[in-house]
Amino acid sequence: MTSELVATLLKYAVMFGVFINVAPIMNWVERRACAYIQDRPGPNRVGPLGLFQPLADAAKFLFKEDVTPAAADKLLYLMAPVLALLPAFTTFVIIPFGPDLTIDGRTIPLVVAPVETGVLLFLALSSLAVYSLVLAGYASNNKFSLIGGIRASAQLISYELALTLSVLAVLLPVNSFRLADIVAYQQAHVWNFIPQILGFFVFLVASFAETNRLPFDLPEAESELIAGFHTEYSAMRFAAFFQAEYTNMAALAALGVTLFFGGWSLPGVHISGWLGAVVGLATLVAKICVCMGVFVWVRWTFPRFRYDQLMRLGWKVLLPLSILNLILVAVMTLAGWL
Amino acid sequence: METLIFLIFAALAVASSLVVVIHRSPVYATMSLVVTLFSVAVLFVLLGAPFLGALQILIYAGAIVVLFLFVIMLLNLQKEGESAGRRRGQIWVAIPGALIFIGMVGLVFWRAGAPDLQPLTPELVSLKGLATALFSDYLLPFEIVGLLLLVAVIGATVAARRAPDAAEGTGLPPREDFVAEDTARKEARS
Amino acid sequence: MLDLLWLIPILPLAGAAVNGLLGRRFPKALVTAVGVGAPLLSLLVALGCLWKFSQGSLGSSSNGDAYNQVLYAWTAGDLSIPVAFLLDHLSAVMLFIVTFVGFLIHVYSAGYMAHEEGYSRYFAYLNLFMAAMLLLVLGNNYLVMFVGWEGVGLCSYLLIGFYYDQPFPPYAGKKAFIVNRIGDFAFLVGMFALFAKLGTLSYGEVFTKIAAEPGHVVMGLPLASFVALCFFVGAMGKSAQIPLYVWLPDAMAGPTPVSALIHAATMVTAGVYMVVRSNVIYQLAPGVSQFVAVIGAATAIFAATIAIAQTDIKKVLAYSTVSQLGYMFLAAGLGAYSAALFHVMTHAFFKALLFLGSGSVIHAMGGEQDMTKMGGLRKYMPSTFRTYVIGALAIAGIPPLAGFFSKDEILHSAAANGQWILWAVGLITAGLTAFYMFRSVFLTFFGTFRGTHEQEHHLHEPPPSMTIPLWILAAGAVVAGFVGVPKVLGGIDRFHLWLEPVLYHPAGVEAAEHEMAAGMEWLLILIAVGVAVAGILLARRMYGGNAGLANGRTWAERFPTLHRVLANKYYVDEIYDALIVKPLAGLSRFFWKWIDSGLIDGSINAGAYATELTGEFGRLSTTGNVRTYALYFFLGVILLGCWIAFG
Amino acid sequence: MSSVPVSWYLMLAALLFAIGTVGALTRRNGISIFLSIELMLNAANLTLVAFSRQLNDHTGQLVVFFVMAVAAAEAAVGLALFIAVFRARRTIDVNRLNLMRG
Repeated sequence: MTSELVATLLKYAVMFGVFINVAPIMNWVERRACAYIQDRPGPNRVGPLGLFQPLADAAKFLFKEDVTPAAADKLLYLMAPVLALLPAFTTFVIIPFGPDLTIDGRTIPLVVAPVETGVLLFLALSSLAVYSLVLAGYASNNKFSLIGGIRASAQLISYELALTLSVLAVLLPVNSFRLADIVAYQQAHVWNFIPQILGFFVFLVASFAETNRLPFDLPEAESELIAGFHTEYSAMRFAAFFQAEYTNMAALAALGVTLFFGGWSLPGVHISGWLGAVVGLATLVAKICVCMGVFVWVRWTFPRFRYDQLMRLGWKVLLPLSILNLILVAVMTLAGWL
Repeated sequence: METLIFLIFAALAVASSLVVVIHRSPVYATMSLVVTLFSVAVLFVLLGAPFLGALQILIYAGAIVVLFLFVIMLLNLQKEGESAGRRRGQIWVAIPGALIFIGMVGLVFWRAGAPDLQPLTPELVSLKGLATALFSDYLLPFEIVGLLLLVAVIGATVAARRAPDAAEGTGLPPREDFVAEDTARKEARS
Repeated sequence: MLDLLWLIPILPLAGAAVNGLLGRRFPKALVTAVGVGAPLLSLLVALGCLWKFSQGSLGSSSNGDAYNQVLYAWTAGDLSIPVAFLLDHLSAVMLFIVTFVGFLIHVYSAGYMAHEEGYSRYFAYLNLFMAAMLLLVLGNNYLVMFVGWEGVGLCSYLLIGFYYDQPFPPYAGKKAFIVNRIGDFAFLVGMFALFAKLGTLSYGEVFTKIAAEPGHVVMGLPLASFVALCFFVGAMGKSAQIPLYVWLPDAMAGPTPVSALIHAATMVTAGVYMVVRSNVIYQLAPGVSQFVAVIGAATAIFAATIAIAQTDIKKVLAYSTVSQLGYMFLAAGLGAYSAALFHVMTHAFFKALLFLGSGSVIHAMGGEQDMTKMGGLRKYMPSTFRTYVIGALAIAGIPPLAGFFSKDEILHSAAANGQWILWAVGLITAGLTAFYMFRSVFLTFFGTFRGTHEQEHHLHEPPPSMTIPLWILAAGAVVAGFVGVPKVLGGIDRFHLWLEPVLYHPAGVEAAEHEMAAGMEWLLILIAVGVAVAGILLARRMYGGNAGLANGRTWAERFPTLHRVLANKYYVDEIYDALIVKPLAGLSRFFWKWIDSGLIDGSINAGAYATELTGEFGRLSTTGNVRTYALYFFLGVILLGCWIAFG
Repeated sequence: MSSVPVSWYLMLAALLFAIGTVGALTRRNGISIFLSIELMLNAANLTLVAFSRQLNDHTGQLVVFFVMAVAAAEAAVGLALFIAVFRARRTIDVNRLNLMRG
């Protein structure tokens, strides 16, 4: 009992370490990549290549004045950033990051929470993320924030459907909700993005929308809404939203990588024991990094959608496509082609 | 351990549900409902229904309640004002009624004693059993529920459509008429 | 090959889905490709299956090699319904008719409907219709048949009301649907009875069980009789028999190819198919069979007499269809199931031909359907004329065309059974058929043109996509009869042998086929042909020549009452209106004026004062606020709970 | 491992149900009434799951599944109705929606 608890805490610590560092690193990557795409230098003063820029930003956030608007709904205003961080730092508990480890004859699966409802838990927890945006928008008592919050809720609900359905399609041939089983399946067969390319694209587009990234960043479209739901937030609270956004991105990237690109596994590589765990974790992180790179690349390449276009895309294109994908996969599974 | 978890989340559920009912602001009420739903989801897991727990959060907390919040913001609902005097009576009947109800149920359980829970069997927890039952014995209800959802989607779309008078041929009376009819009736009565 | 059987109904269904959902955005050529291609593929698959099937079973006398394909069992709780297809000797014949004639009509439609609005909608309906009919034919139990049965009902409603922007077609569509519902209801009741007593709806099991367990009784009737009666009422609706035939003439409001499809090849024959399919049940219910025969004969002659006085070319064909269907039921009622189905097949050819021919005429006339405004079309539309005459000769029963053989077999079976009255009725009907068909031929194609100058200028032969189906069907109308040449004419009645495996012969009752003397048989054939020829000659005498129409009018004036009665279709619609609709409305009015306004309202008004007084008090509890009521409800629940828990 | 008696769950459900009922009967804001009804549904779900555990039978869980689906449908339609009512009358205070009061 106790040793299990310790193992779980250790595993959580590992994953936490990975995911908490995403935000500062990605911040730097994003700004440099954006600068590169826009043909300008970008932050390059603090440290070599501007590598210490995130640290400087963090320091700045720490020392800035924390403003709470006078007309804000205080309690909800304080709660919103916390609610943003909560799902962000819980969803990754179901992501497996290596082969089973055997210590003292005891098998330890390298997942923080090896529960049967795996993916469902991820979806359930990530669906709670919307509350932070809505509440932030509402509590700020600012019309731009409110509009941002309303947009966020509508957008997240709409794209969650397509996302969930594309994830479901992956589960069909595997016959399990556990991500570890999905990884094992991909090890035994082929990475899922090959047979389920349609589902992968639906997942990709929906995850852009779920993370409120360009081209779907309507809840915080600066040309229309200043900064959307977090207009009134400053200092550490703003940093919390920032952190949550990048952590969510990383978590979705981890899910995507696990569902479609073999997770921690590499084709043809079967290493077990501690070395396997390390290689697995490294592989997973590497894959996540590539995925995040795509996020950044897309963000600085595509223009923003109009709100009605966004809704139309979600309901009239992605949802039917994901249903089609589900049916196709179901038929293929029944026919034994998968 | 289990008892402790139960007690914590039961208390949380009761407290947050009280907030749902008592708090004047719809947003706070809604947020407390999320807490209640979450606690109940934990209890589901405790009872050996992890799938339902996840669904509870995914569907209820993740979608239905967000819909509530969305509508609250869309309509920009404020706190309820002072309630009109003659409606007070309702409260003074409802609360004792509820207390009697709880007393009654409590008395029944007190009399019946408290048998321990059945031990958790793997069959009960397994998703496969649930799914098999759902898609064989309960296939017809399942399909009917699917149909119901479809009907609800269509109904909601039609009902929430902006300005019925702009959409010709819906068979709905134009809004002005509706209001005018109402006023006319009130005048006729007074 | 046979395991592709399921494709046959699915292909048109897919065509319907594609055209129905996306057709409006497709270019016309693509709509045509999908709409005609789906039935073509279906036809090819069907031909493949039939070829394979006949390989295995030609000449064999058992039905053991019927092919059963179980697709899927729809299960909910205890109820399990197999969705399964059956290809046996009976459904094979129907399969051929439906896919072949149906495909030709699709081709024809591509030409006929080319300039109409709603082209893709039309093809979607038409394909759906095919799919439903194929489902009906191929199903291996009554429930699947019923799904198809309802499907063709729905599609007939959609297609008859195709021109929904005009006043009459939607009305006709509704009429067809409602009248059909009456029959469908009986069909349902029959199915319920079967299921309740035998616990199954699959053909094989039903037939075995119903023969093996004669003890079941439903509402005082033996199960077989009850079911046979119910099914026949269902067939009455679908196959337009007295008294439920009224929808069919009105159904001519749809586009003409639809009339051909519904009233020739497919839908109306569903009833006959069902009776033949259920021949086991009918054999076990001789009384009902006799009833079927009488109704069939009555319908045959009744509709034939009406057809004589119609001036609308499609109405003539419609009543002729009703009359021919009567023939089929006459045969089925006499136990000559193979003759009935044989007539279904030959009728499919020549009636589709006639309808499509009339469609060509109407197309050329710019929508005009009144024969009194036509005439002399022979020289403008030679192909149409020739094929139409072939069809008319076939339906009139002139040897060696298809109609001769099938009609002769029906008359023969009547005579062989000693039912001389029915025989006479059939004979007279045959004469009348020849007469009114050639009346329409003479009025339409001979004499001088009686339409407007503009119409005359516009007259033309239709495009090849319309004439080619005509010629193919004409060929069919000529040769289709040769599969059933009776023994007395030197044939072996191949068709009868083919169907033999699906027909039931009750033990103990040895073949009811009375052998007749060859001379007697020859005599009957000669009489029948003579009557037909006489009908044609009479038509020529009355309507031939340039003054055909005027000549006919003089004849009509000679018997004014008779003509009026016939022209008004025996006033059946009016009688239904007077006997059913009006009394119903009257009864309703009585209830409204006297019972409701007088008695009920009166008593209410009397009690109103007391009520008002009570209400003044009751009002206090009735706040108009739903939550107050909910509160009462809650308190009630608590009381009830306490009573249950502690009482 | 000590386990919680089933009656505790049922008692909790009864408590939640009673609270929900009071809310549904006394709140005037349409949305709040809806929230209270969701509360009642959840209480019912809790009893169903508890009995499902006690009887070691899936049926209770299945019914909860259906309840959730129906609740989703109810919420969608109900909220749409509220939006429609709000458009027409500028309020969703149920005390002012008294068309039933002759």
